[in-house]
Amino acid sequence: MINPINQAESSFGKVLYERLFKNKEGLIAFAILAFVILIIFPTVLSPFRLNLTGKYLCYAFAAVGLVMCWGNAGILCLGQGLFFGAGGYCMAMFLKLEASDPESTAIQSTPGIPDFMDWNQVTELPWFWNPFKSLPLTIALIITLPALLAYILSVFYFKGRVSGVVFAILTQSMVACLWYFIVGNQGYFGGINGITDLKTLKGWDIRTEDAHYLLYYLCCFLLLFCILLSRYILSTRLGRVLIAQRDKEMRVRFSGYNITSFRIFIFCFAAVVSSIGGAMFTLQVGFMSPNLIGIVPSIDMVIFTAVGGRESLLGAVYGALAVNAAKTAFSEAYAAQWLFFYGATFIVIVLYLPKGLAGIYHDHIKKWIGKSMSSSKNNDGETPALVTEEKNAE
Amino acid sequence: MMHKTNQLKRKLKTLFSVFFLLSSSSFVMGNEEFPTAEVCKTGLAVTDDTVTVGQLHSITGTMAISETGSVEAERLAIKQINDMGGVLGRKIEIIQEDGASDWPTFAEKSKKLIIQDKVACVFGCWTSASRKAVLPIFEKENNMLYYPTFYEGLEASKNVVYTGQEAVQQILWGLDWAYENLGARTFYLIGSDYIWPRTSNKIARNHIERFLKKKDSKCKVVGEEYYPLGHTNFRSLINKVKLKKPDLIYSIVVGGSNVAWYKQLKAAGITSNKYNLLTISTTEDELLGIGGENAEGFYACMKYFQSQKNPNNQAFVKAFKEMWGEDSVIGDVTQAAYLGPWIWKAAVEKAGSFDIDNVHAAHPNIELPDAPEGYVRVHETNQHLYSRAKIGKITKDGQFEVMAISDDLIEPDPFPKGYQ
Amino acid sequence: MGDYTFDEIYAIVVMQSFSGVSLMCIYILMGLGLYIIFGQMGVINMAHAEFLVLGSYTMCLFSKFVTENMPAFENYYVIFAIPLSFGVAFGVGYLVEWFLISRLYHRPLDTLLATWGLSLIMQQCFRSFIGAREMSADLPEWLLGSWAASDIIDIPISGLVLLLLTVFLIVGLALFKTKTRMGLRMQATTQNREMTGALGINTKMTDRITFGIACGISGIAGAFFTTMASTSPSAGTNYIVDSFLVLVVGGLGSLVGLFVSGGFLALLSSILEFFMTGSIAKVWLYLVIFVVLMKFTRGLFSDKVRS
Amino acid sequence: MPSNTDYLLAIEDLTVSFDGFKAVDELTLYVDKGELRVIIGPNGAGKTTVLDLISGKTRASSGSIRYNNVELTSMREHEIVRAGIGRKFQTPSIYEKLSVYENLEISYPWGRTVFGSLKFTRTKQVIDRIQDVAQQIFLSDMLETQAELLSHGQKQWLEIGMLLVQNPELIMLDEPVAGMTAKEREATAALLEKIAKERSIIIIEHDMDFVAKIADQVTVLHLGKILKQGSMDEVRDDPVVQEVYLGH
Repeated sequence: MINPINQAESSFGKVLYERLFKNKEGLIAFAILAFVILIIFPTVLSPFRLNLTGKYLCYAFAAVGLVMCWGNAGILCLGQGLFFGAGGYCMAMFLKLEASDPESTAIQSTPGIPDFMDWNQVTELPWFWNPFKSLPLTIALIITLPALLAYILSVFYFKGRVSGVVFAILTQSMVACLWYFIVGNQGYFGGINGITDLKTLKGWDIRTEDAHYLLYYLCCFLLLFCILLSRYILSTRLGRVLIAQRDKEMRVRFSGYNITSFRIFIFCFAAVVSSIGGAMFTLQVGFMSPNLIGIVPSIDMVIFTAVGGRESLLGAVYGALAVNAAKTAFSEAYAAQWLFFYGATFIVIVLYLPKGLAGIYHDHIKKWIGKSMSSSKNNDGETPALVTEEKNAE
Repeated sequence: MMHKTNQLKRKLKTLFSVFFLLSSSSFVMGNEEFPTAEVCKTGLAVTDDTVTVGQLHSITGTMAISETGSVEAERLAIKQINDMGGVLGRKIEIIQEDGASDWPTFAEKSKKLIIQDKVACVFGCWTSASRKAVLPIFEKENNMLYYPTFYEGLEASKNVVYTGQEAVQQILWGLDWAYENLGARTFYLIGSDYIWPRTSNKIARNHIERFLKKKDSKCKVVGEEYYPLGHTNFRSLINKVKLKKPDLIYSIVVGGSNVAWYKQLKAAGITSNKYNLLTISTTEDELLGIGGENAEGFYACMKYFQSQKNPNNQAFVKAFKEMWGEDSVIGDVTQAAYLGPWIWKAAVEKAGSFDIDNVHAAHPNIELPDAPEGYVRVHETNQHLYSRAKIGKITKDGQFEVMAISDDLIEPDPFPKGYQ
Repeated sequence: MGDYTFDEIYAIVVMQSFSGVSLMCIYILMGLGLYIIFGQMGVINMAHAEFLVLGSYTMCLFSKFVTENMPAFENYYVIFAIPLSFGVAFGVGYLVEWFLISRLYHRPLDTLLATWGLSLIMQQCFRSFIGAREMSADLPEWLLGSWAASDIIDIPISGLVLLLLTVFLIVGLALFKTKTRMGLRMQATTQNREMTGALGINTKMTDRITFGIACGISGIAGAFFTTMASTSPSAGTNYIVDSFLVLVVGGLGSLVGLFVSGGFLALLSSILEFFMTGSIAKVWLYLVIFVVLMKFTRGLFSDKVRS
Repeated sequence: MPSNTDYLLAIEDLTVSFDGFKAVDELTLYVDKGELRVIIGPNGAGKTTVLDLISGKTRASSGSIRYNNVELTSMREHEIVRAGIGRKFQTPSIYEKLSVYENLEISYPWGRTVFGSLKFTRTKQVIDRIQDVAQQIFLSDMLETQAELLSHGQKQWLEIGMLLVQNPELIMLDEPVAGMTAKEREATAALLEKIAKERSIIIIEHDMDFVAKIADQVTVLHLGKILKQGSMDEVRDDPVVQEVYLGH
């Protein structure tokens, strides 16, 4: 624990260090995660598996967002796929426009528009596709669109003090609504098929092995950045207020805080983080489909978070990696048993491991490490799991 | 079954070479006639005695209902091929992956099959969306997909063999038949909301408004509606249909929605003695869930019905039931899936090679004279099949009574001029 | 609508109204089980839709059993299938409460996740033990057709039966709650758990039975849904969002609200679906619901409780 | 529109009903600047509801509550707090996962907006203020202790301390000495007397000895109405009050 009395005088660098990592343990945990995803995975895994891992890491963005809004602020969002999809679709729309230049679409009755529009008798590019002609605008939209959506969808409900179960259900309906919207507007968004056959980003072929490596690293760095940003937010007063309002809503209100705006802020923040994940997903997988914004994938994102430990940012990454790796491994061998196992995971986590992997680390591994090293360090920092490398290495 | 004498010869040869190998205890491995180095130059999973192929369908999730039949048919065909000695003297081994009704999973698994397992080809996919998701991978990694489902067309990849009908093959002749035999002049087009029903209805609308209208100016489309997959409440739609009183309800409702659709039609008094309904999406598989009594007397346009009376079909149905149980039914797509391995086998043998480019080059004009549905032939350029369309009338026991068969083989035309 | 005669428009209005009423009944039946569970324990059962499907399967399997073994009863088995579906769903619900839900009171969000896990397991059970393909119950002919009130007007018989069933269930539930000992215990537990426990009522048993009854009612609803829609392992996904929305729009824990919201949603979707195509109607339906809930954040009817 | 008054808090004709049941019925009550007012009454008298109404937790059906002549009934909780009213709950309501220091810091009346709280830093001023308050509430040695480890009485103090950090002009305490030892009660009484010098206090309390020790004015509520108002002795001697409340 930092001595608050001395903190006021400490240097900027030290303050930043303490805010981001809290203590040495936090720094080590973060360094281990960075080492695992930046060094170990690329050296150990085949390009195909690495690309898969990159895909899993995209889900980790959504899981990090959920750690912020569910784990720390108590707002369970069963519709995180909405924001993941928003980012993914923005990126996909940009890439699709680039892939639909008049030469490669010469076979269509209207060359120069995406193929699915042509199949649906759309004869010119709809106006809302225009921003996606520019990469900077697209990136800006990846950040702002989900924030705006999250704001609109939450402001009235949070003002009306809708929370808990009801809000969770509403977010679920929202994601269903977006799904129907995309499916019903096949000519504008590609319908059930999604936006497929994406090829290049500013002329750079994203399907090659080299591109996959580069995108993987980009994804990792962005993820680590998002984690640090989230850490920073949690370390400020805002973070403490979020936790406080999760546990004692009324007390915080009577300390003069307008909880509504705090909730909206963190909900939007989580939305933006998820959206970045969605955009990275499109880049690495090469297409975007409404299947990723359905009810089921949204709940999957919650389970990644729950497995990792709902309050632990690093746990979220391990959770996303562990669950997805298990899913891939299981479904390659025992597809049917997988669902039993997966369903049971939900129940076991909730009943016996509400803190997930991070909880296992805290309650068991840390004690064991402490014993074996017999160090007298003061370890009360919130530090996520370091335990799952074996599970994730394939 | 097919090319039996050839197969027998080859089988004997294989047997002979095995004996030879064993007796001479030489270290020269492999297939003398088709050495591995010859038949596989691109590093596919081909050994001296085996060749590995991939199978990629949904075993879990919502699409498992539909795709199970295809999985079973492909397995049956592969088993039969193996019983006859395999392909180029090699037994076919299957790596099966589950697409889990999820398109990104399809993409992931197809990558795994192609890049990691290096399969010689893949039998799989069912929905358009899953095909679209894997297509870029097949094209980039250059592998071959045998795709069984009737679909919307607008595609002719050199890496896909389409063993089902594309939209034009299934629609035009059926509409003409309804025009002639059911006196259909007004049409109500209904579909599930995704690309196949929408494209099919677009073609149907064009055909009605441009071609049928020339024959009789009364021909017109009185309504066109789409409902999301899985939708179960069609009451409002049914009332709209009643208001318009079309001569023909043209239905492309798929999956679980089908059941609700037919049951509610019946409950609302829309039965075959008052209305005509022609579907291109309801097969024997779906009727299992719908119950024949709910759709009795309606028509379907397909290229295959389980009740077809030719001996090839009867043998096929018998073999299928022996392998997968007396209760199993065979729909149009199931039969098309069954053709996949046979076409691949024929192409590989014609090319004398498993390499994708050679197989691709061998595809045009491959014939299966004794397929269950009747004679089929691969198109000269676009890797679709020439086939005959058939009209079936739904019977109470969930089967079809074949009413008409097109005289000519219908040419597959995935980019139909005048229908886009 | 200029092309139509007055009779036709009249007929359509009648039929469309009846469709609306049927839909309302469906919404109410979907929400009823959820409502009871939420009212009693404050948790949302995400596996709710699977209990509906469980009822459907009971009906299908029973129908198969009857047609194979006792063809004489073919026309009447439906009457026995309903209590049977109730029984099966009640039993499963009872066990689920015992082993799962009872450990999770005061953690409503966690219950959401745990019951979602349960729903995955139940789905896979259907798939593994009954089969991935769709099933259909052989319904007696009298339940299938329609009653032709005039040349154009056809009133579905299944719709009439649905209406009767809904009324019967609601009245039954109301009587049960107010007239039986068990019902009074349920109410008492809902209102003051500690006090009721102190009075010597076994609140745990009450919870278990309440949960079982809620699941049983869902089972009956599900059994009836086979007459109108499909039964497959993942059929529940078609119900899930709608049944939650019925509950939320009505205001959690209010039976009147459940009626009102069932009616509201049915009216809205009947109108929307009549004038636009299905997918877009669905989008608009949800959007309208969101806007309504933005105004009435506690639902249309909510119990005003002293905080 | 009621006329302006010199009172710090002026409650006039306040009514709230839950499904027809009037929990507070036409209540009129004035609190002076610097006054320490105790509200007593049997269970269900509407005491906590009055606090809920003042602090904005419950919305009034009719009537007005004015604080420094500002109408409170249409304001939201955090606005009322920012206007200068602090409130302590019946059961101690603190953040158990945070340390005593952090508990007090959250109440510090700076940076209570989203971006303000992002920028909030521990300046010397903040630290001094918190140490000062910790001293007053007898917890200056326990600043680093996690709040859930405190005794029940200490938790009550901590919550009072959280109010003090806010520096409100009016403090409302709901049963501040419940669950305290006799020694702690004495300390609390001393604390409250000290606090009362600078601000007004409304206290709800059951413990009559404690009330007698601290109260200037006592208001007795019964069925949502004021039964009696006056000094502790006057109230104690009133036969009606004895009948409904003390006599039991």
